[in-house]
Amino acid sequence: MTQPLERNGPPRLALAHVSKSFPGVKANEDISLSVRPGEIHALLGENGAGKSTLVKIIYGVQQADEGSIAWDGQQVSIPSPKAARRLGIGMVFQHFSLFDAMTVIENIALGLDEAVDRDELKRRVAAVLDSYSLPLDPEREVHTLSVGERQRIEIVRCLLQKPKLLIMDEPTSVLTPQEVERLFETLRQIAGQGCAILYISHKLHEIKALCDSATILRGGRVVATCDPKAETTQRMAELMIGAELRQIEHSAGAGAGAVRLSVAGLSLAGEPPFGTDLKQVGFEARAGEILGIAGVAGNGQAELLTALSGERLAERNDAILLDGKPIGQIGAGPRRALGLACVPEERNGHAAVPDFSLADNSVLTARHRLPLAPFGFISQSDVKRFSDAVIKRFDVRTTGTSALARSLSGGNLQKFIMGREIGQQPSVLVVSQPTWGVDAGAAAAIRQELVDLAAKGSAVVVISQDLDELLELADRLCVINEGRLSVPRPIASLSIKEIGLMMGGVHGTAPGSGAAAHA
Amino acid sequence: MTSAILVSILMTLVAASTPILLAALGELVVEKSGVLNLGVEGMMLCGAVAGFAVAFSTGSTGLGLVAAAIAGIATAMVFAVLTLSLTANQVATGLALTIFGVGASSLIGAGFVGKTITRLGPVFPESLSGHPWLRAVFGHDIVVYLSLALVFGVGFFLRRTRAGLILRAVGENDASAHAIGYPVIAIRYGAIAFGGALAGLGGAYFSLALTPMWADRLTAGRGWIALALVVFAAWKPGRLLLGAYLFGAVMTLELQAKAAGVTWLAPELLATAPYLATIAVLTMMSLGRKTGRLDAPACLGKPFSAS
Amino acid sequence: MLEWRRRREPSTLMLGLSPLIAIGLTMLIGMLVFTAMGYDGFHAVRDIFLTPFLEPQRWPDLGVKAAPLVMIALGLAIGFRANVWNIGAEGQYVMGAIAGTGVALATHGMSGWWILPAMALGGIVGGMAWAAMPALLRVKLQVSEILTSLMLTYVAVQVLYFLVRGPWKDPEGFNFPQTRMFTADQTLPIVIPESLVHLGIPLALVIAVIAWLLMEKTTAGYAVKVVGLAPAAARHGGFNADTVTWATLLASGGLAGLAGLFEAAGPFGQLTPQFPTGYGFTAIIVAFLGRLNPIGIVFGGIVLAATYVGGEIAQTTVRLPQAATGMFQALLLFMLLATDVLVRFRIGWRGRTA
Amino acid sequence: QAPLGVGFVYVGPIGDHGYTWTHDQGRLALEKEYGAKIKTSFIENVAEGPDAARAIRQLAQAGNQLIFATSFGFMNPTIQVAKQFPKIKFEHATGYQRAENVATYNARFYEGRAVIGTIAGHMSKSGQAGYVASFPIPEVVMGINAFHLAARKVNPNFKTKVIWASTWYDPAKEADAAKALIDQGADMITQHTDSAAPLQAAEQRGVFAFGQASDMSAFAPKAHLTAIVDDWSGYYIKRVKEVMDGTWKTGDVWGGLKEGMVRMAPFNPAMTPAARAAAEELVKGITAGTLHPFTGELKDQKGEVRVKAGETASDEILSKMDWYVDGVQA
Ligand SMILES: Nc1ncnc2c1ncn2[C@@H]1O[C@H](COP(=O)(O)OP(=O)(O)OP(=O)(O)O)[C@@H](O)[C@H]1O
Ligand SMILES: Nc1ncnc2c1ncn2[C@@H]1O[C@H](COP(=O)(O)OP(=O)(O)OP(=O)(O)O)[C@@H](O)[C@H]1O
Ligand SMILES: [Mg+2]
Ligand SMILES: [Mg+2]
Repeated sequence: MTQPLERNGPPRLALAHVSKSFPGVKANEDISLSVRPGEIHALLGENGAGKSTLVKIIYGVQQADEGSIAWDGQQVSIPSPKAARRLGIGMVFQHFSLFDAMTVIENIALGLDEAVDRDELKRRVAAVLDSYSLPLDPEREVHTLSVGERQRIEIVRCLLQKPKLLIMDEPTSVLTPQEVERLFETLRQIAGQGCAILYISHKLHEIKALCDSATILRGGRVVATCDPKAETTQRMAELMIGAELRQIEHSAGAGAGAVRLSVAGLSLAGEPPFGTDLKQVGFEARAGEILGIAGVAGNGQAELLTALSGERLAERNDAILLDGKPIGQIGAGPRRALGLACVPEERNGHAAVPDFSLADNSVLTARHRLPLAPFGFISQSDVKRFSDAVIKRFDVRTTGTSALARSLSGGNLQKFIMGREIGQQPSVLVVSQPTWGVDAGAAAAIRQELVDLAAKGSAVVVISQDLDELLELADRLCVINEGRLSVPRPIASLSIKEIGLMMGGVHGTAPGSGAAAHA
Repeated sequence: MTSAILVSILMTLVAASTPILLAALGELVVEKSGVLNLGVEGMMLCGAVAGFAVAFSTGSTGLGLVAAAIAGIATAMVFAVLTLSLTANQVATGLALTIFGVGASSLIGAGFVGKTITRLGPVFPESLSGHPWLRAVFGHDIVVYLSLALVFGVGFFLRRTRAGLILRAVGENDASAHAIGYPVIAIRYGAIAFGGALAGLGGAYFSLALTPMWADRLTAGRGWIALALVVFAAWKPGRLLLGAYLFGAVMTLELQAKAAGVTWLAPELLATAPYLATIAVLTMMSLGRKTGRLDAPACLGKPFSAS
Repeated sequence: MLEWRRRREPSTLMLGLSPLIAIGLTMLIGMLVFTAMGYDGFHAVRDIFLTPFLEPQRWPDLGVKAAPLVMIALGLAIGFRANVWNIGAEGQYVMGAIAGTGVALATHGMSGWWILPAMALGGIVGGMAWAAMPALLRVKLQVSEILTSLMLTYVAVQVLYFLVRGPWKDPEGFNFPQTRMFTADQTLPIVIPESLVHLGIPLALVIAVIAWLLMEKTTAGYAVKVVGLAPAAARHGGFNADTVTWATLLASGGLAGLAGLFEAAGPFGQLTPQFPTGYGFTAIIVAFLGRLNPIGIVFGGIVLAATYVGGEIAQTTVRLPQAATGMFQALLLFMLLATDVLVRFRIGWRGRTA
Repeated sequence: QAPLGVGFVYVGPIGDHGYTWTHDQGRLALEKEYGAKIKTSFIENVAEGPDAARAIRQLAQAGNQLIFATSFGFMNPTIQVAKQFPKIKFEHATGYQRAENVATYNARFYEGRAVIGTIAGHMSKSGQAGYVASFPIPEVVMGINAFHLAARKVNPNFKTKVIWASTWYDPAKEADAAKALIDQGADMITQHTDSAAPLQAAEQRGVFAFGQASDMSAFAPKAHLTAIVDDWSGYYIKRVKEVMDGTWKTGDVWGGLKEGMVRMAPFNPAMTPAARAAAEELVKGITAGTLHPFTGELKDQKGEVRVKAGETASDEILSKMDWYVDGVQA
């Protein structure tokens, strides 16, 4: 890349010794870093490492307990997002701040600090869209837009303020490869005009492709700074985790057995207004194997999971066969009783009830297959016994079975949920994003359990956006794209490049990606 | 029927609609900000009694109207503190507010029973409203014109102004509005205060204009009609105007029909008409609704806490 | 500065303590307000909150008043837990009484033990039918049950007026708008001889226990809670939100209807235009007073009944106007809703916390 | 000696300025009359039904010797509680069930209705009166017929239009009902609902009207021709005295103009001399017992003779009345 890095003069932003604590957590501790005009600076770190906290401090959402911030060489205090925006800081949050029922232009107006005449605003938005060649219809209502288009609204909001520093918190986790490519072009163009960019992502190959420098956080502290273009992704991952990555043990002899789950011609309309239609999806999962389903978020994964779990019914009963038995039109409960367990990606509110205890959350999905509620009466003792066993076996860090699900960290709740399903010995387990937001140690443990479950003769289907995870786990792999599923192929016969092509777009061409990190 | 009678029916209709229109308009703004305040009836009663008390004591209906608005705001603030600052359930708090309003207004009003004041009169001089049809235009009191102006004002505010946009945004997605930096709670306090003021005025319309006196439960359930009207109007001020006048027409014409000697339907069954009509309209609106999306503000009735 | 801090988990201590705090605060504020208004605030509060409990001859009154409130509130609370806001229980209460009275009038002149159960069944079906309309409209068309159930209340009351003034008017009743008095076979038996304690009172307690078992011990209660707390998780767990909406509305309608019939066949002994006394609305307060918990609701019903009974005592002793009783009830609910915050938040000092 | 406890159970709030208010005026008259010799207490806004039983019992248990239950719907509860307290005297207004210790009393409001009907017949130019009525119970039907018969005596073509408001109390609706009646040609408004709203509507529209239960001229000084005033004080004072003397007996008193339980409010000077004279003559006649508003021959609207020529309607016919005389539009 050829951004004109201004090596002389003060940095655009310089943090010195910034610390921030929450009750029981030191989110940031003694962090110093600087970003120069035109520089794209990566912020790396595991979940909970403190990245979001740090950028929220910069954007004035939160206040540092200690430390100082210098802006273009001047000491500043940033008491509010408004103050940050006045300085010229723009931020695109991990979660969009958009209003679905309103138009694009209204959403943009809401993102501005001052009132701008409607026609004037339209002109300015058109100018920005034009100069960055971003396609976006200002009069559309947001709920009709794709995720990438929504993100563009956020970016336009920032660009209208002519920012000198743009912060992006995990901007690509929800984008298609094409959208990622388009975003990178835009970011490079912005940086080319002298804007500094702070870029947070877990996707190391993206960082290699985009960023000029990187600061790596672990446990709230800076553990390294590096030039991502000069480092391998493996090395960066190990810096993040602070340890070597554990290797999954595949037990010998696990191989494809009888077909346990068979899906054919499964079509399902996406749920309005944001859903993707499933189109003639078909695959088989066999005893003893792990089938991976790759794909970029929003390509029908959620629909596929709800169709398999029975939350939504198929049009034909024989669209889904479990051990040869048609189940396409029976509900979630009976399916589980027959041995089909599913874990959706959203833990809080979908896989688990945040305001229920862990014991109560066991009842949610385990009551069909285990005798937890004979004749409709919940047996508290059996439920507690089962939940205790899950907590013990999966090393769930919690105060006990009566702890509320919402009080657990993401990783621990995920371990509990996985344990709840695996503990039922399902004949088929379908799991979406099994290690999403989970730290490396726990992720390895979960993956090991999946491998063991398959080894015992269950069929496991893993839906994931994390290619590295799939490469490590799956025996066969297929790709979901715009609601269509490709034909599964043995993992050994696939290269990353091929998978990327199958996903319908180039997914990073960084050198050495064959040796992708196991993070 | 002579034009004089037609105009007189029209005047009755407008007068009967005005308090409902005012209260509903206030509630519309409240709901647009994402808050469901079921305490309209209670706020109306407090407005009615305060308006009467002040008008009686000072002899000025104008001051009475101001006092009613203030009383409405004060009552609404009880609701606001509970639901916004203490994140209490909005449905329960609203119901409690109505019970409170009934009790409080009765206690305050005890000393004013049996007293009367000069009715709120027409704004324009007799000369302008001499002819029946001129009277239909110029013969109303200030609150009628105010309510019409407010309908357009609120419509303009919500559609055309930045503050209105922000208010709608808060009702649509409070978390996003908070993230962008809008003071969700403060904005909702404002909306609830406005709703209280209009409910208070609506209540005072009873005690100052329609039936210039104080008696317990003077508003006789009109607050609930106002609530239904907001849904009927799909949260649009223009349709609210239409709905309020339609409702006023149903109420007035029911009585006109009885006076004209329509007696074939039991009065009790005729009295169910407004309520069944409301249900029918709600149902038809749902039938006519485009796929999936409700017209209601997305955050309506949901508690919000910034932490 | 003081600030609210969200607790990681709701405080079970505060769950039990906050209603007591609320009652205490209500008494305190009530005392101050009524003293300021020129009444004997201390005695007013004593008569409203304590005297009904201290005088044994008031206890049956408490039971008679609390029973319908508790019964209706039990049904409502189950619905509220599933996010079903049936605020038209008054209409279902009236409809239940109407349907049960229909059975009574149809069996006029007959005798047999089966008549009262048939009337009770009529009451349940009547209440359910009235709740079925909001249920249907909400499930099929997403029409808010808040407004439909409320509107139907007015309709039910008018239907009552129509019937007692028209077709059901007592032929021997001097043309007054009321039905015949129910016969002995049509009247709720008195369980404690020489008292007002009718069968409905112990039955309300039994229903409370059943409701508690249902909510806490069965998958049905689990379904209600999970649908209310996390609809997506409910779907994932194989629970159908529409079924729960139907079930809770029918249950609350049926219980309100049964309460209506019990009131008609018990203390009233007939239907009159004065039958609707607002129990359906007051029960909403009772439901929240009991924190939506069936056992809590029993206590909530008794406390509220006490405010009525005590309110009347205070009228005669310190001339506290009846409107003040309503104020007290509202104040109590306000305090309860306000102290609920203590369950979810705790008070802390703003500043560093490391 | 301890003061005599006298309790009252009211159906409405004493602030209704209507029916309950008039009873409370009676209670206040008692206090004025007997001072420290008695102690009154009351419970207001008591719903008819089980709540009433509780309120009455509470007054009984509180040591009251004489208890007035002032609404029809208190009948069964009064009888029920009276059984438990045989020593206490009960008085039930407007009912028909009595016991050893339960007396009934009522006022012949229809006599007042006849007076205002006479006035309306004289004063109306359009020959039409509007009647804002609550519910078709005998009491109300009786009033409508008495009013209409009296007006017809003056103007044989007189029309009385009734709107059933289906409520005792909804001021805005009552006012709108009055306006609708005026729109339809009525220039006399009378009412059997509780608020002063119809009078205010009449005042606003420049027609005449009559007050209900109490003198309501303050609400409508121009429109208010007179009012049928309920005056319970005489009866209450008498009955309390009887309890004090130990001479109280059960019985049924149905008093009217003669007994002073019904009075006419001062006549508005706007009344024509003819109207005034006719009204005064009627009052005199009724008081003297020479005139009865329901004197035959009376036919209902189907033409059936209900009261034969020369006879007067018996109290039983009156208290069960559910038919309208010819010319009433109800
Ligand atoms: N408002 C808060 N209150 C308490 N703890 C918090 C709060 N916000 C963050 N934390 C804690 O601070 C730590 C750092 O969180 P932060 O969100 O900055 O991590 P992150 O690096 O952005 O993680 P992720 O990759 O998941 O986005 C975590 O342990 C988190 O639980
Ligand atoms: N707002 C908050 N208030 C109090 N504690 C919080 C808050 N947010 C997070 N925490 C706590 O901080 C810790 C980390 O939370 P977080 O959800 O970020 O976990 P995480 O870093 O994703 O963990 P894991 O690595 O297990 O996925 C947890 O114990 C959580 O309960
Ligand atoms: Mg995390
Ligand atoms: Mg983060």
